[in-house]
Amino acid sequence: MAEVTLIEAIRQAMDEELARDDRVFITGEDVGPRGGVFRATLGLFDKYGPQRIIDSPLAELSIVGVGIGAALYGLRPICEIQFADFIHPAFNQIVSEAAKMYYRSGGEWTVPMVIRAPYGGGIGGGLYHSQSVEAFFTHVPGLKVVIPSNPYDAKGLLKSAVRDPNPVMFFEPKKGYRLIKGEIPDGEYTVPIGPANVSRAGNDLSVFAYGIMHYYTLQAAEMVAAEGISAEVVDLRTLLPVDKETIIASVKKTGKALIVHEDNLTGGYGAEVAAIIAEEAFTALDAPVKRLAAPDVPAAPFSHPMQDWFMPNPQKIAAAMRELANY
Amino acid sequence: MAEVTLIEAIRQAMDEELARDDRVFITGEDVGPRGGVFRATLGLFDKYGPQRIIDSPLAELSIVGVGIGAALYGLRPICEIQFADFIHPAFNQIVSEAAKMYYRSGGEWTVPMVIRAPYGGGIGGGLYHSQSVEAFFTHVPGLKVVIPSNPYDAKGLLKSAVRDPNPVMFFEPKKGYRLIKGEIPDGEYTVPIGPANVSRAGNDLSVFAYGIMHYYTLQAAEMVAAEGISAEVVDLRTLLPVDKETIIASVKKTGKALIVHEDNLTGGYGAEVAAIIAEEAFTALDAPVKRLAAPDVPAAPFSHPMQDWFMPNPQKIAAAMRELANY
Amino acid sequence: MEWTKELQLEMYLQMLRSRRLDERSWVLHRQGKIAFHISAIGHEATQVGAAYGLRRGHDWVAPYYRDLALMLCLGLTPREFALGLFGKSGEPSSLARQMPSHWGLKRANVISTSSPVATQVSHAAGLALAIKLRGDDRVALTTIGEGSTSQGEWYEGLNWAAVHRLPFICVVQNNTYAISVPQKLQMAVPNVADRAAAFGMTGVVVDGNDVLAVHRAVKEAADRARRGDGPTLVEAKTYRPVPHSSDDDDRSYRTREEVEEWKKRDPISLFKSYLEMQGILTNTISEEMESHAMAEADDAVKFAEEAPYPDVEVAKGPVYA
Amino acid sequence: MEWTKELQLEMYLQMLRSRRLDERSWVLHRQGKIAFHISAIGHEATQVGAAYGLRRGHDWVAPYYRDLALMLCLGLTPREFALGLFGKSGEPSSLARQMPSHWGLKRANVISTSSPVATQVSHAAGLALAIKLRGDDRVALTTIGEGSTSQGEWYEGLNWAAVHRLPFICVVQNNTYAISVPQKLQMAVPNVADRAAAFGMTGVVVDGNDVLAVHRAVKEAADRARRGDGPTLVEAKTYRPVPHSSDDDDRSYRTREEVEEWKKRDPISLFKSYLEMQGILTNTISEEMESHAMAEADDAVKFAEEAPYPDVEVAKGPVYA
Ligand SMILES: Cc1ncc(C[n+]2csc(CCOP(=O)(O)OP(=O)(O)O)c2C)c(N)n1
Ligand SMILES: Cc1ncc(C[n+]2csc(CCOP(=O)(O)OP(=O)(O)O)c2C)c(N)n1
Ligand SMILES: [Mg+2]
Ligand SMILES: [Mg+2]
Repeated sequence: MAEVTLIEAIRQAMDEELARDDRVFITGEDVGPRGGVFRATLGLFDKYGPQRIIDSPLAELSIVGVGIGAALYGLRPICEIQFADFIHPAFNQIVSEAAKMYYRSGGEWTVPMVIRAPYGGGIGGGLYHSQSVEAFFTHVPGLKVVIPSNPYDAKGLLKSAVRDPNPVMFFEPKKGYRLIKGEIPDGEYTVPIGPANVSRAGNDLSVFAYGIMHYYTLQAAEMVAAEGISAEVVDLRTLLPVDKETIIASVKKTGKALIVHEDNLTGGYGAEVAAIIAEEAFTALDAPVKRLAAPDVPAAPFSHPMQDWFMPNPQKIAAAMRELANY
Repeated sequence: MAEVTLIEAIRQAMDEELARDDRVFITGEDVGPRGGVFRATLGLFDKYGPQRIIDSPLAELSIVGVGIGAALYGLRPICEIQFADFIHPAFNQIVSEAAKMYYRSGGEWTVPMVIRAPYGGGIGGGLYHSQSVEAFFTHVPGLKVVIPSNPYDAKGLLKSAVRDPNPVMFFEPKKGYRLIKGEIPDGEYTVPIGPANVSRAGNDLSVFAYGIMHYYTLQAAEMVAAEGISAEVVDLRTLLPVDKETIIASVKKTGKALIVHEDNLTGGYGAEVAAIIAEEAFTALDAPVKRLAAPDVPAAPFSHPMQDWFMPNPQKIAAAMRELANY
Repeated sequence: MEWTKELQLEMYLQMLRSRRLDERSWVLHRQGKIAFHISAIGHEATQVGAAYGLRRGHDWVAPYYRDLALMLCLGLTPREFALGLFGKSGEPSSLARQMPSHWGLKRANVISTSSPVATQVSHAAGLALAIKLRGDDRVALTTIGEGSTSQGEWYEGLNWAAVHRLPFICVVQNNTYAISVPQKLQMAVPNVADRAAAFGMTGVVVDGNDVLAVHRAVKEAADRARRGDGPTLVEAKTYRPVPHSSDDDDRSYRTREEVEEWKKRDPISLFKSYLEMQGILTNTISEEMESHAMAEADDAVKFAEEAPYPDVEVAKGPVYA
Repeated sequence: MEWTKELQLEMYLQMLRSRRLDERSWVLHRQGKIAFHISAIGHEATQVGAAYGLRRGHDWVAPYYRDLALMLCLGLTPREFALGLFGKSGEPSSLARQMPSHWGLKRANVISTSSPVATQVSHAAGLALAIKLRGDDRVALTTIGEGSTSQGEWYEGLNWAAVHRLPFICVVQNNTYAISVPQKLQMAVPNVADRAAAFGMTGVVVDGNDVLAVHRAVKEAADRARRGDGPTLVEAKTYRPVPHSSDDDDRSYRTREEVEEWKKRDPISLFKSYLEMQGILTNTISEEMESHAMAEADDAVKFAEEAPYPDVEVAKGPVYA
């Protein structure tokens, strides 16, 4: 066991998968000698060379499109999008092509590809280096969408993603890259894509979160625990396919549900979780289904006071927990 | 008063706006001499000439990007995307640029632009000529999203959209283009962007729909009325900003909510409506919030039996109404 | 370059097979038996020439919807095509989930294609990258219409191919229209091949109605690719004498005179006269080929008409592998 | 082309103003007073030359983040820039909602810009289209880095400009790197201007460290545009002697020798020597200008440091006009 940061866990996962399977390669902007602008691929260029770690042209659409073609040929691309905010140029390739390939070809063609992108705010990135983009992809059948909240899951889920025969969107909470640390085993392990994780058991309300919001939610749960509120925390981890069973079971146990994300409220992933609960756990509900999310402004503003206003944090989450617990 | 089809209403709206305001122009693929592949712009090229009705290169990204530039200069572009399925290449310009321009410039720059696109299935278009794409845009602050269900609204809303200082996504249910007919007044009128429309009053349950699904929902409401079920039908019309008040008021009245769309279930617009109801009309609810939507396969398959399986229709809507009414 | 008599006759037959099946499809549409057809008529020389420039079954192909003749050369059977027209069970590209002419044939190394134009181009670049990374001696060929080269997707795909000197060929089938939009509203250059200069790539213009000329150009491109000398942009100048698809009416955007003028340069008639002049195609062979092509089309249509629709279960998935 | 003494001195001063303010920004970053800076150092000749090629305030501009010198020429004040660095109240481009150097200045016809590279190019084409449709005598100029020309967005924007012969200029600031990625991994052509051939557009390569050369090229492009003779692609060859931004460390991707070599061709030193040689720039003027530029930077920083942060209300919107 060793304690590592979130980004180190991600780097290790790629290193191990590159070593394990020579079909795996990485492409993206600055992933080569520079080791990525966040240093996720640091050292990999020296280790695996320019045939496996390919600095792409500055063009997200074709980073993904070329990845798809290589995947169809039998390789296992890991495509890095430098910031999730810059995934939009690649939207057509992801939604029209990668997601639909398997179904549209009657199962003849698969796209085993991972698209990694750092997302989220709190780092002073302003409107275009802070976006959460998961909700655009959790609406797309054929994609898997994974967001880890800690190093253990990050490594295990990324390794699973590389081995998955389907396109996997792997969004990494960039504010957590160095902030979030955790133990990981020395040897090989994976974490399956699919199941959510009840990361803290509780009785008074269920809180659903992912990414750094899950990290904050655990902190908030500690805060309110001191006040006698017992919050169950569920780390959604795999957003698509949705793990309905775990969500519903938790609400049936606690009777109350709060969903937390740093993406904008309207049409965010929380809406789907809320809708599932309102339909399938209705009789268990003792209170309105609550969402705590970023407000509906385009993204986190740059200037610090405004960014703070935008971002959910442990205090805000604790406040929402209290309100719901006291309903 | 004259009875016209949905597409004729749309054509009239553009014709009148072109005549009213010389800053209005249309661009898109085949909008010129061909009059559009659905004939929405028929006759406009002859009437307004190649400076106002501009056949674009086959490139959606720049249809929108050029539209934005022209709008910044003070013109009023109407950009046609030939099928909603082909809006994905333009995603970056819509989401990163058009939507965020006003906020990001501190209100200095506005993008008064309409993006029209035919959407939806039931016309044998298979996976790429049948898509519903509204949920990608109802998650984007800064955009308005409008979907008309009848000729009166289509004309009135499109005229409002052209005059709106914000970018408006105007999605047209293509299966209804010639199927849906209705009366429109002879003179000038507009329908405001924003309010939903309670198109049929009822007491037993509220059904929320838009586009051709609203047309089907009215038929389904007739079917169940004969069985003594009184359904209130709400035509959402403007999906973003959401008209929460009308939604909540209706659920408070009936105690039950069904949301219908032909887009995929998971992460569809229905999730947001359900989430609003589960949070803000919770105490009024007498039953789970139900969604009737297309299944989570990539889109409507081509072959007819499969397409029929995919699409919601009046029978399926009536069945869902009965089930909810009898809860 | 020399062509054997056999090869020339084979290519002629391929053009004929495609034409007859295509014409039959238009008839089916007029009869109301099928809902949609998009045609390769007029493009046969380009497509057959391109297919024969490859090692078929060995090289990889990312085609576009107009490629019926190309697909027949690559091994799609007329029956399989006809199943697609009717949306019937057993259709191999998509299990009838996609519209007709949305190709994909794993056994022939033809990847699955969609409707949004130009998306196949970066796929082909990715195939070519993978080929290079694996050290294989294959090439990846993609086809596209001239209008679709306006998409940024096309540009980005070709740029990758050029930067990495990939074994990649892009055959642009320039029929001068994108539905109704003429070439001059897509680009301010006379030739799509002029755009090769932007990439540092070889660009070639070829008469797309001359099957041998296209064959030579694509063969040379494939040789270049296999030698490690990088990608080629081949522009085949041709024409679509029929409407864009069965949904189109071309009278609003071009004159009948223009269409008639081009019909005089029909690629099948041209090749037929040439082969006759060379004494390669005799009346007997010609008639045999005609009846073969007709019989094949008859058989395909009959087969597909009688085939069942897919079970609704097929619609349900699986969505994930 | 002839340049008056006054004009040359004015351009020199503009370069100096930008450089001093820029250097001060790096200092602020090292002091931990600001979180982010992205620099125009090395690009001043290109940007000042380009700005002076326009009718400033009359023509329209869609810049990119590296354009500090361009923006100062167009009328952005150092105080306004500094407010952006600190994210302080009154920042005119975005009310401090955006990161520094995300330009936009309505009074100067500079449209609002974002972070995703190349999106501004089709905006500029749209401005130029609108200019043409309205019959105005303006031109639309956009700037971009060479790496960003790999985006399909760039291609599509230039294509529109070419097809419609728009009064459009694209100035590519080729500093040979996109963050760490060298030009040869972006394109297989030696010059971005070679890509003009793909559009049927005039393409010009110019020494981006020679302010007069850039001025002439952009002026000629603007004249061409105003004459109705269509768009121009101007490639200015330059270098970024500093890291990509304050977040970057350039030692992983280029040698110190390379950087030192280029520093010898610093555009300000070059122009200074030239002006001195011509007897246009005297010691007195030079020192005056230095102290002007320094004082201005001092004042801007002081002003911004003392300015308040925006009220949180500013974050809330409005989101809709
Ligand atoms: C992204 C996208 N936009 C629009 C369309 C609709 N569309 C289908 S084919 C076509 C014209 C294509 O013209 P061209 O590339 O010249 O090929 P051709 O059909 O002439 O062979 C258009 C606009 C599409 N399929 N995809
Ligand atoms: C769409 C998009 N992808 C990635 C980035 C991240 N990024 C910012 S600047 C840059 C490099 C740009 O290089 P170049 O165009 O050469 O301009 P330079 O900075 O060298 O002037 C990158 C990759 C971005 N801003 N937008
Ligand atoms: Mg064409
Ligand atoms: Mg650069």
